[in-house]
Amino acid sequence: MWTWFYRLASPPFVYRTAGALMPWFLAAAAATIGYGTIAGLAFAPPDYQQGDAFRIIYVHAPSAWLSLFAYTTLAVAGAIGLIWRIKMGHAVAAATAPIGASFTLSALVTGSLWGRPMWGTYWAWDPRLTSELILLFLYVGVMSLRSAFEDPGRGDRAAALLAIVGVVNVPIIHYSVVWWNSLHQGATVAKIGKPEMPGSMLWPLLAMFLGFMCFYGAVLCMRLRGEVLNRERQAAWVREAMRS
Amino acid sequence: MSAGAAILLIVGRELRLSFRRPDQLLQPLVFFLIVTTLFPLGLNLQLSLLKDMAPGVLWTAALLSSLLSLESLFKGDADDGTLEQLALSGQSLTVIVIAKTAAHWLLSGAALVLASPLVAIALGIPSAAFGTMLASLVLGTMTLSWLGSIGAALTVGLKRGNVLLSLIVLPLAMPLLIFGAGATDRAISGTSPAGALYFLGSLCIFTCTLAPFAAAAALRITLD
Amino acid sequence: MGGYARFVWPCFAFVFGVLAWNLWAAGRYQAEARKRALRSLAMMGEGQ
Amino acid sequence: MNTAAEGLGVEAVHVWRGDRHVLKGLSLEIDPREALHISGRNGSGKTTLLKVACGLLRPEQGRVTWRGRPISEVRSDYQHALAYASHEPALKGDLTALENLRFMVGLKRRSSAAELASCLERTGVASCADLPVRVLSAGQRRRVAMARVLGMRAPLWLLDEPFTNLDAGGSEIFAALIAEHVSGGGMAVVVAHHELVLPTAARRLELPG
Repeated sequence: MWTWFYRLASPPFVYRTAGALMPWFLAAAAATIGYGTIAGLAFAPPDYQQGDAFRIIYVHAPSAWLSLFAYTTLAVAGAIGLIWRIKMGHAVAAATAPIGASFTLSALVTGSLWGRPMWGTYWAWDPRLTSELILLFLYVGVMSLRSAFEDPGRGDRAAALLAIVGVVNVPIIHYSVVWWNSLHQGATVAKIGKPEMPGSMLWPLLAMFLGFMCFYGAVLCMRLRGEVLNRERQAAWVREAMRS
Repeated sequence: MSAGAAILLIVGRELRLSFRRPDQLLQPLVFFLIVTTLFPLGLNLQLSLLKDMAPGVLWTAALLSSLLSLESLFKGDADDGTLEQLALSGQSLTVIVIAKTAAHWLLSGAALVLASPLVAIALGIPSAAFGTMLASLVLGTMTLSWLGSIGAALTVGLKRGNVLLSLIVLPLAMPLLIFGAGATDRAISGTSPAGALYFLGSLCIFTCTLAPFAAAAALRITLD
Repeated sequence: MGGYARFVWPCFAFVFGVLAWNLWAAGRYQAEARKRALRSLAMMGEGQ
Repeated sequence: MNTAAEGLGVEAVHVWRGDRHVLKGLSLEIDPREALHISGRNGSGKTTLLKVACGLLRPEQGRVTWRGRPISEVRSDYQHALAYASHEPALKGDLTALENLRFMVGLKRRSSAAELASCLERTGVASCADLPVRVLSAGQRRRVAMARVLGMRAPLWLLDEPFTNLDAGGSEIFAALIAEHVSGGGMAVVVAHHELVLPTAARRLELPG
């Protein structure tokens, strides 16, 4: 039963699989994001309240979702690397961090751009955006800790521990920011919630979510191959892999 | 030697060590006072307006000065090799982390709490709110010491570790600032600060039960 | 496209910029790793 | 695989430091009444080996056993049974020599001030008992560190370059102490560059690299 788990841990297997999956992920991402963007911009009816500004949701919501998903992957992969001492866990964690950070940034920018028409300012300390900002700090913390050590193995383990501590704190941070926000502005702030959506609005959004996940998969595979090579430079299988 | 006796022995050593170098005890306190005087100068508000800002100012200063002293939590022992001896002393690393963090709180956190009324008066916080403020600071500084012990353990081996330490610990300490300043703010405005204090208390218990294990694991990573 | 196009296009542009950056950075990272691996293989080759 | 039933066993240990393969499947065994002198060029992994042996550093492959059982299972007993003297003397500059001893030995076993003072005497630094360690010379600090090893009454000694900064008299005292410890049923692993003048027959291990 454990064979598939140990196969996952063997670098050459991970290297080859990542290489094989990447094109499929990329193709799927291109198709779904393509459809989602066109349908979301052109075919979906404007929102009765916000007019066309709501279309930003097609890029904001998937980015925000990915920023959190990537951080969870970062923590889980780090935990696997730390607890079972599987190097590939650290490779996945190291590959995921920059991707997640970039999507956190895109969620922040699109969120504040979306805020402009609604609140009149780019930054009104909306609880979700503030939590997203703190998530960005957590990403930067994990990435800089990983690179602060000369010995990559130790950097991986330290970053994994910080990611685990971080992921435990993410819900606490979110709740306390929401509590703090309701303290000052009350709950009347127009939420960037997902308004109830007719089908023509909803399908593009689902497509964009799927597309972003596939895109994340593709970029993760590419970075993972780099991380595996960096960690396995001395291994013999690298010689054959390089020849191909 | 039982864990409890070992903790007392280590705390005793830390106190003895610190009293041999009192200047290192005072530095975070003076930093705390300086930072709180920065805000009124920067904002040049009349005392009444300052009162609304006071909890945030006081708490931010407390957070920063606690961070300042966190770096020396393990660094001194790591540099002269005694940390290795502690790790091999037959006591589990968790016990050692608990003892050192408790000693650190006594030396820095508690001193901060004692100095805070002075700062509160300077910032115009009414004495009626002192009780809540002190309670929130006690819970807050304790939680920060435990949280910071993880950051200190992770960055003990690094040369320019203290900037990274703040970068790692501050995002995790934001809920503390929110509820700490929130409690004091409510106490000043007369509404009951119970909600915020309860949450701060639960944060404190949550951190001080889990942080020692995380910090011990972090030490094991950076020690070898 | 209603009056808010001013905000929708910049958002999409920024996000597609982030997507492009991710692809480019991942590609470069992988290429660099391959170069480093080849160099250390060559070094190991002489070493034996 | 006959693990050292009575003493310390290091079995096929591999350690990488970044890209460097520092320990390549190294094995050694120590039984009571034995001394092992480890030597080798700088960077050959002597200190790494000691750190692996005392459990500070977990090897990527291989294991360390104490009395036949892996040290991860008997961590506390093993730590009580060993005294590790690292490259630095590992003393607190602001504490006096006696305070340093009372603190470090006190963590492992109950000991009286008189007993600790006698340990300082045996390594020739009785006069510095009440001086803060920072005012002592490197040689004196080395002697205080050795007094701590004595005070711990541990069967297994792991000493990393104990003879550095020592004068001739000091080296003699240390060699005698090690010999007395080993003949009394103890075990000693000593990392040292120069020739180790040990009365008892000491096995020699040259680390490649």
